[in-house]
Amino acid sequence: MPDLGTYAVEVLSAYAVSIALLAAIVGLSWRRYVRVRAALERVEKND
Amino acid sequence: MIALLLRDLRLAVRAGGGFGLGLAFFLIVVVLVPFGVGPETELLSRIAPGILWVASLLAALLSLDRIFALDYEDGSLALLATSPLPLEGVALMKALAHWITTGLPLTIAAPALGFLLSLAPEAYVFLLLSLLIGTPALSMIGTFGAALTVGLRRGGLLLSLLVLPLYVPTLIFGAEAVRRGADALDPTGALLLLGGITAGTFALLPFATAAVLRINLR
Amino acid sequence: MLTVSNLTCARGGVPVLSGVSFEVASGDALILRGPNGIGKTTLLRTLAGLQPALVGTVDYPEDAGAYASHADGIKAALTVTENLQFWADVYEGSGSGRTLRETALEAFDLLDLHNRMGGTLSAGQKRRLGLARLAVTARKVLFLDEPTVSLDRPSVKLFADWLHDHLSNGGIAVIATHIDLGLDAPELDLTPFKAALDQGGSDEAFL
Amino acid sequence: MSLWEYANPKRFMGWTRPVLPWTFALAGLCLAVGLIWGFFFTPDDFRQGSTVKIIYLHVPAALMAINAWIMMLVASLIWVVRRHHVSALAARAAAPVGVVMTLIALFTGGIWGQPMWGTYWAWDPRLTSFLILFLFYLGYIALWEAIEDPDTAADLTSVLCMVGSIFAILSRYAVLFWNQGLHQGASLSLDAEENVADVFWFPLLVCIAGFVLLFIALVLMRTRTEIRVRRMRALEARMRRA
Repeated sequence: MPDLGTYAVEVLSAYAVSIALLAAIVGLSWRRYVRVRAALERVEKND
Repeated sequence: MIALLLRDLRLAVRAGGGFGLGLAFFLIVVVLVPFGVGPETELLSRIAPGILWVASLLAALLSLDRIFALDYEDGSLALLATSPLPLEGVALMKALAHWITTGLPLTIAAPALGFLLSLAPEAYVFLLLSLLIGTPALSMIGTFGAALTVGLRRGGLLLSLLVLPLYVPTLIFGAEAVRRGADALDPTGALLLLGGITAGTFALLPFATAAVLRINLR
Repeated sequence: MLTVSNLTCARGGVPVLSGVSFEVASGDALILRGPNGIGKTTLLRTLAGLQPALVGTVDYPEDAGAYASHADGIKAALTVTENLQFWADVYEGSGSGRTLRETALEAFDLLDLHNRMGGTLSAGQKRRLGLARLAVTARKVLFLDEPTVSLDRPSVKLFADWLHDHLSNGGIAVIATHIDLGLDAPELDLTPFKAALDQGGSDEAFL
Repeated sequence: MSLWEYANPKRFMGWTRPVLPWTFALAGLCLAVGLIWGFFFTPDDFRQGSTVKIIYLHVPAALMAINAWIMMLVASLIWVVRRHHVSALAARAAAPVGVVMTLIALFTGGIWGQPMWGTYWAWDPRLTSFLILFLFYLGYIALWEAIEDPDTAADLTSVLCMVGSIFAILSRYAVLFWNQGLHQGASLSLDAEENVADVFWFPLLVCIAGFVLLFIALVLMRTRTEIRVRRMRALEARMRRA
């Protein structure tokens, strides 16, 4: 762990929030991707 | 096209609220601000240009959704679209009618309210000028937004969300002109830019509005 | 002369009618028939130019068409005369608007009502005013969507008479209606033109 | 075969399927390398101290926030001119990603500004412009969500995107005009490119590559979802009519 000096909280929270936001958009996109794929498969099977 | 303008103005007068409501809203916002920020004259006079501009912007926003909604509901918008009037002209006249019923009264009433906020005496002429130049742009941009949301059941809130970001440049230049006037600086630059925005919106947005109306009437 | 050839029209991106072709000569009318939802309104809107045709062409002299929808576009806060005058101005610029307006008021028996506010009219009276609008437009080619809804028998007679005059002056009318107007006009049943399932909707690329 | 063929929904689904996992893997790799390199193995700036490490998030996110909007504008133009469905859906798919990028840029910008301005939020022209961009994104997404018919929604949002782009540029200049007096000097500003030494520059490049790849991967994935939603809609419409 590098020494972050006086601004440790700022730097760490910037990283934490950014990575959380990226993870959130990836996670949400993925969840919707899987759900829609499953729903489409159901519709196609009914054809 | 003049017939459309006259009809809309006549409707606004007869239906009531056309002129009055926006003005009353403007007055109330301006009266409420001192209750919020405190009664110091110095502070109020410093923020008066911004308050007056933001309040007139909100007052103009208030009546936007009526620009096309009524005509859309009773079918006259479809009839207008099949009439010899170009839809671009319809858009322009609608914006003009909106300006005459809201922007113009706001401009005329603003100095009186500036007095309530102890606006610097040098700024009054620029307040009038900037509102006179800037409010038509607010109406034209708003007409575009109203056209975008015309077919939607609850378009009112969405309309504000779409239109407010588009209002940013107008607000900045308008309020800046008044502020510079109040600080005895030269506001010509801000007024010129404001005029440029108004000219640009009136040159381009009627076409965008007409395109959007055609899509919504399909 | 109104010529429609191989027309496909869509509602909400889904084609409802396809391969519609017909001709209407000056002085003739065409009555559209078919069950509810077959696409009469869609066809009329396409003919009037409110929505683009997916395939095919519609041809009639430019600036000759007028459209009357279910809604009459009457302003409640304007008088009957003002409502009509507005449309006369829109279609004319100005000029002979006044005489046109008088004849239209007379033709649809609105003279007694001319100072009433649009909002105080009954449904049938509103409809008559909406039809009178067609008279002041002075357009030759009319696209009428259920023009007789909420009209009583004498009013239907008024409208039929006016339409007869219009046609004998070289006008054209395409009418979607369920009642007999007493016109000697050919009928077009739209049922055979119902678009097939796989016929090029806007979402075809996704199938 | 014309390039446009790749934009046919079926073909698009075909070629993105193998491409998608690789894009994600590459994006993850670049992000991991760039961020770890930047966070652990770069020195502090002699003036900004350790806050300089925020650069590896702030600059790529800000770049992508703007580029996402530009991509949406191009996609909207393609939809209006050539009416390629995938193009419109890609624009829709990119908007939420753009929002996230804008949020990251805003948040890290505020944190980065704290040591310099003594406050988390200052109406710095650059930050303010991103705030306005954020509002534009919100309006765009809200319009997509509000309209039932997908083609109408694509048309209207395209027009909004084009008009919005003009006003976004106008706002950028208006904001500069509005706050020119308070603008920071280059050495302290958020304008990183002007005064970045090589030690910071290389990991930054890797991070930018990572953000670009992540953006592409997310847009591809979300576009695939949107295409499937449209396909489902189309199939259900057929079933109802049959």
